[in-house]
Amino acid sequence: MKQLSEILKEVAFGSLSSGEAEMVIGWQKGPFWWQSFPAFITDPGGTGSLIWDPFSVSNLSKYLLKEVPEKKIALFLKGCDALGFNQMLRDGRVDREKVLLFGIPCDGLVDPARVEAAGLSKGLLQVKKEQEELIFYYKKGQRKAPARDFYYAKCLSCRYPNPVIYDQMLGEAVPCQPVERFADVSKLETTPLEERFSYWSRHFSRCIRCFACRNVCPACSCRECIFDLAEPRWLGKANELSETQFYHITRAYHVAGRCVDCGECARICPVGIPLAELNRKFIKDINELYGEYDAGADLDKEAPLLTFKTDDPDVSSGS
Amino acid sequence: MRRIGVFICWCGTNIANTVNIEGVTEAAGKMPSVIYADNYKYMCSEIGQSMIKEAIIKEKLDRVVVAACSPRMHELTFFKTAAAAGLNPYLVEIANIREHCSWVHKDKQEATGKAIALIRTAVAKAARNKELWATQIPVECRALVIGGGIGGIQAALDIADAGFEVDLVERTPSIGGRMAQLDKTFPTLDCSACILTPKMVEVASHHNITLYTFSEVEKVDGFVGNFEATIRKKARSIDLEKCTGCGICWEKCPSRVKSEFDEALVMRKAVYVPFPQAVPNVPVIDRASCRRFTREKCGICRKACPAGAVNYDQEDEVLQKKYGAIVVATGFDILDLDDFGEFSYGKHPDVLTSLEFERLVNSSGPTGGRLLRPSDQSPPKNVVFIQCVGSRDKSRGKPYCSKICCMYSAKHAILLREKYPEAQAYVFYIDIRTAGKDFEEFHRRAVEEYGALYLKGSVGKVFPDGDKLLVKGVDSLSGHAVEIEADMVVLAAAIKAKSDAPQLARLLGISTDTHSFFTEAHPKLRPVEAHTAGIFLAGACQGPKDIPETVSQASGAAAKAIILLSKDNLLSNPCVSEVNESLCTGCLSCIKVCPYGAVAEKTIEEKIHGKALKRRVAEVNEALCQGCGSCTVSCRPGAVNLKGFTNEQIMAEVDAICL
Amino acid sequence: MKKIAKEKLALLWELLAHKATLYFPLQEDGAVNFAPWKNGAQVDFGVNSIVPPKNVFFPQAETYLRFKTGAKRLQLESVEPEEKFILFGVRPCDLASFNILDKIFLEEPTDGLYAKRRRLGTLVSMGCNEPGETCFCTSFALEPAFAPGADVMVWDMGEFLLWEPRSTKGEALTAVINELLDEAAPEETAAAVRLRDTTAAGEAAAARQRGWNTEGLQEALRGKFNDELWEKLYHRCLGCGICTYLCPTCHCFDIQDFSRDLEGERFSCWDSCMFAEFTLMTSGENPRPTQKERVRQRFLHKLLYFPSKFGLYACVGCGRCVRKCPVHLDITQVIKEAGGVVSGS
Amino acid sequence: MPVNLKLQSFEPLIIAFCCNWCSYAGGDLAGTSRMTYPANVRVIRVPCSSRVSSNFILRAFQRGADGVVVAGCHPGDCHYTSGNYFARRRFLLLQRFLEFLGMEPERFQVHWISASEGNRFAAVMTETTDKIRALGPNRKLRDTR
Repeated sequence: MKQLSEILKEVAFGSLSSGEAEMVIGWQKGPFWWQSFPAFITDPGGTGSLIWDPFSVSNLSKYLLKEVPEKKIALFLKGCDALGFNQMLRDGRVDREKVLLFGIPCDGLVDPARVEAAGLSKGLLQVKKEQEELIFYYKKGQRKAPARDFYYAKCLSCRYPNPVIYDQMLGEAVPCQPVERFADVSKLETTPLEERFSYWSRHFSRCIRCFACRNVCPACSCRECIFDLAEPRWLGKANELSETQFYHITRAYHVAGRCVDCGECARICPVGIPLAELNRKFIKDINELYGEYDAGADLDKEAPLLTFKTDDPDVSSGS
Repeated sequence: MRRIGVFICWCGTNIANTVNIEGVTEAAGKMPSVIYADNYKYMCSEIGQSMIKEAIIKEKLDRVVVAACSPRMHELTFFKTAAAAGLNPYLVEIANIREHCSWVHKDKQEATGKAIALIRTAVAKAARNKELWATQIPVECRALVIGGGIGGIQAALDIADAGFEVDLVERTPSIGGRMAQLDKTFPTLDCSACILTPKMVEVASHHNITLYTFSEVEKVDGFVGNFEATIRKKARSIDLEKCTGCGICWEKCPSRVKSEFDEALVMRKAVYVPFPQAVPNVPVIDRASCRRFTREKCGICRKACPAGAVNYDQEDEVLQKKYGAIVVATGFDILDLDDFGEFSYGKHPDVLTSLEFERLVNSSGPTGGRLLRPSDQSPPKNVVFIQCVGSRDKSRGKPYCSKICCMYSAKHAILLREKYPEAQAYVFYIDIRTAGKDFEEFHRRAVEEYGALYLKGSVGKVFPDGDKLLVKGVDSLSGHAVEIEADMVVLAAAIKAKSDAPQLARLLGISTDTHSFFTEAHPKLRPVEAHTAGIFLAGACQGPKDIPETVSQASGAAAKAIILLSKDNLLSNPCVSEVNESLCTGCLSCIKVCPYGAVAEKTIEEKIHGKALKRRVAEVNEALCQGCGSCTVSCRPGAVNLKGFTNEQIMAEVDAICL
Repeated sequence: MKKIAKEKLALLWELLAHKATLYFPLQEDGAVNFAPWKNGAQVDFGVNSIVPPKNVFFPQAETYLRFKTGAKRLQLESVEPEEKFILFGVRPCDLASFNILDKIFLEEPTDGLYAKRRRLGTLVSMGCNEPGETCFCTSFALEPAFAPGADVMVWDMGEFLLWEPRSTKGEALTAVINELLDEAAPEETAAAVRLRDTTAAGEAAAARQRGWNTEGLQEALRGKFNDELWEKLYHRCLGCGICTYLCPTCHCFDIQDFSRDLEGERFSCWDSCMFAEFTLMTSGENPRPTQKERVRQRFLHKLLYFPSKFGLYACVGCGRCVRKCPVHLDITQVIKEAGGVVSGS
Repeated sequence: MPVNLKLQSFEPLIIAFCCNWCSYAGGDLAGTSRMTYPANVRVIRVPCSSRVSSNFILRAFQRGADGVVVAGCHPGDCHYTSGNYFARRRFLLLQRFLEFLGMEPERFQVHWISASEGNRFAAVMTETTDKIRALGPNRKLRDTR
């Protein structure tokens, strides 16, 4: 069987050389073992540099907001990316006719921090995945370990490893074996109020307002974000804890019912704020109060905050 | 820098007793942008208003805050005051220091402090108020009436008599509706047809009314004053112009199907007029049962027609029409009795619904008005009427009271005795409800003059017993079980909304209640208006009603429509939502939460980095928007804003009130 | 040169904290950042901080003026820092970044608050025992294990810290804690020198291998304003502020007001050239309309404009952007692609 | 001086967003009926509970509110048909979220008060004030400047 990374190069080459697409968005490798980053290829000859490896974590569809094609843009979607794509589609932010989607089944991607924590990063040159194992290559020799031990936490709870939307699927569907995703939220819910407050205050105090969590989010697709507006200035720029709380509450609230739970916000937060827990609190509550809803997957259901039932649970009056 | 004037009212002692007016005036004078602060005993009086007007002119005020009673009380008064002094009324803000302050607090210091906070809040908001102007919307001076029952007929006639053109659209081949099916009407026992037929004829001949029977409204776009409806005139297969209504076609027609008009008690032909007084008195071919269409054979009616009016090739005609107002009068249905097996309805031919009974006593009905048992065509002696079949029944039927059954059952008991003086009517009931002019008297006549026997209680079961029906029930007053050997059982089946009412509601952009009856804009004060401006409700489509109620609501709806149509232009409420297109992302969440269908999508073209691009944005129809502001909250970037209650205004209020 | 045994460090922290506010790389929820030391705080010298210590001198937000507006009178009150502090454990790269910030804030017009903080602060730098994978300070003529501008230089030698006062401030500090210090033996001092050499050589070799060579870079970038390099690079930029906010040399700020009713304060706060609003004008015009212009600005500023004006690159090779950019669009790629003359191997 | 004595002298600031048609009118009725409730409550009039954005609620806490109340028509009675149904979802989620972040649930309340419920308006405002007074000053989202 052909390697997925080879198929990926072929379809990329095909879509550019046939003229169907004017740009391919894929991943390329950087100088370090953990660096796989988005690549924008317009020349069929450049498709050879595309890769698919255990670090191809970036969601490529978010770039469709900025790229303005005349023909089509071809891009690769993992399961989580496909949900994000669908949400953008639902928000009217992408034109389905202007994209060529290659679906990639993905059972998980490797968190470099876990490799480091396992003491495997020193002198590491390359990491490859074969079947269920990772192979770590060094100047001298190599080591093997079960791949799942190194996956991002978000991948371990992934419920859509296979894209729900695509024009062409590359590779065989992979099985889904998610771990309970609300465990952290449930645990926090049961901790005392003050403890919870100091937990979040500690995390929020570290926030530097880089807005990476917003910028990477496929549900954050506004042309101009409320946080960037000068008039009215909802979010002050003093980096007060109160402002940061406003930012994080509002960010999570704006994606409530729209968040596809891809976990990218938490992954790229440079100071390690567990942002996904905020999103998941909303998802959990929505599921409990208004019925299960998977943004990006449940396309036949109305978004939970854009509909209602007359017998919805009432808001507590604070007693 | 704004030039804000603050005017504080004492309201006699109402405010002044609890609020230190001088202290508040002094504090107001120091608030940001306030250049003038004064107080007076009664700000709403002539003198008070003159004070405001003079100050606006003399001090060149560009915003006014009146601290007085609730804005729900005198906002309009002060709007007019400002306007009289040349200031746009929407630059006035009210601080409610009476109902929300002096009247609810006792401590003068606290009340004074709060009054200052409320004024500061109003000042902060006022500083961000903008001039607003009501826009003029031209009105298409024509009305559409949907439904040709007595409600629709009355509304159409009233609007037409007022001089406006009306299109009356009726789904069935004839107007007349439910009332045409009835024999007599309570409590006067007028002949239903005798009072209805002249109105039907009047509709047909009225120079301002265009009648579309056998037609349906398929689509409605637009908004108050400017609706555009798509009407499908279904192919009648008979040329309305040529047909003389002679009746030869249906005499000759070989196909027989159950008559809808006669509640399936008799058969009609495939080419038919539903009833003799039908308007228009022109048959239709029911293509679903006509041999010409089902088997491509036959053609008898075309051969027989002396006028050459039969046209098998006729096609549906689709019309686009514009209207300023719409009256919905689509009537009701009868509850399906499948869940009421204990009454043997559908199993025994002598168990009838009241409407079927109505046809059996009707002189134009299947028995020529002779009231015979469907099973053996014999006159009934003992007739049991069972009330509330499906009404006031949460579990199997409808929780509401169908309102007319008590009265028509009394009528039926009377009619029974009039036809057969020996016959006995038994009426099982839960409660007798006779709230209406002459209703109680009518009910008493049924009991006292016509000997109807009323039994408070329920019927457990109706068994066929030979050629009779055995009715087993309970008389809850005596506590005894009752068994009646009946010749006929009549069920007062509940009234329900038309099964396709929700579809029509969607099409019109109006709302329905949990039972699919159309919802009025306000149950007390706007009972004939739908939530959507320009759409009015008449008759049982809004809830169970009798004829006089239906007619009065229809006239009420007509009056509302006439008021609307008699204006050349409508003035819109300027406190409506607006879209900042550059911020709008086009997610269209606003459309989803708008109760009025006031937000629509549009495509704009703009240049981004030199490329011309099309993108979708939301657009608010100011004529439809009622200013609730739900859309503004659904809009994440704040592209939708509500004029008069903008994000900036409310945020400024929050900041000021928290000081 | 002095030394202090590791078991005495707790005493040292307490003594120092008593003297002044003591900033340390502290670990919290797995993230290491400089923060005022408190008893029980988790000091972590293992890795460099996520956020560089520049915020000690150049805080993310800083009020410098309070105002009251009343009846036609505007009252102003300026705000000044008074607190003495010690910044302990600054890496040589970050310490070098202060030189770059000094160019901006200490040259005319001087930023009084920054200048005052510089005067109030004592810098204790800790040499790196082993440069990180993404380190390239040597590309900017810096040393991983030595900071010329430090008031005190320390090295972690395993059992003890070597302690070398290098300025009058450093001497003063040393005097305060003298009771905890011992004289270092000559071979111990020699070990520190060896450490300086090996770390520098090791890192330089790795950087060279990766093509991160700055020789002639400034020249190479001149005239590259319209180069297609930028077109190639910018696409993947998410437009977030990670690189600028984590950069020890980025120094752009905005000025904003915060007010309640008639009172308020004026503050400066970090801003990022990666944000679209950074150059957005009131008219709606934006001279850097797309991410391409913004990305180009960031790199040309660091590698061309700044050195042209001040004679040194505005990059210290700390590697934070290399590590933290979510799409790996970092300065090393520009260095490599724009290409200084590859020298050496 | 015992600490709780100091607490007792604390007077909370409570901001109530009231819909124009039901709750604001209910407040008016409370006034017309000369009912009393604490002066701690200050009302901002909005057309509908669905006009109240989480932004306003958070802003109120930032700027010093110790409690925030949103009051609207009873579900089913919305002047605009469905506004309060949307509001009910929005606020239930927000309420649970704020609690998740460690905010006392009493600090943000939603009540349905009709135009005829002047007594209820007064009772809700009194109860709320008592509850918040007992909780003490809110610091949790407050801008400390």
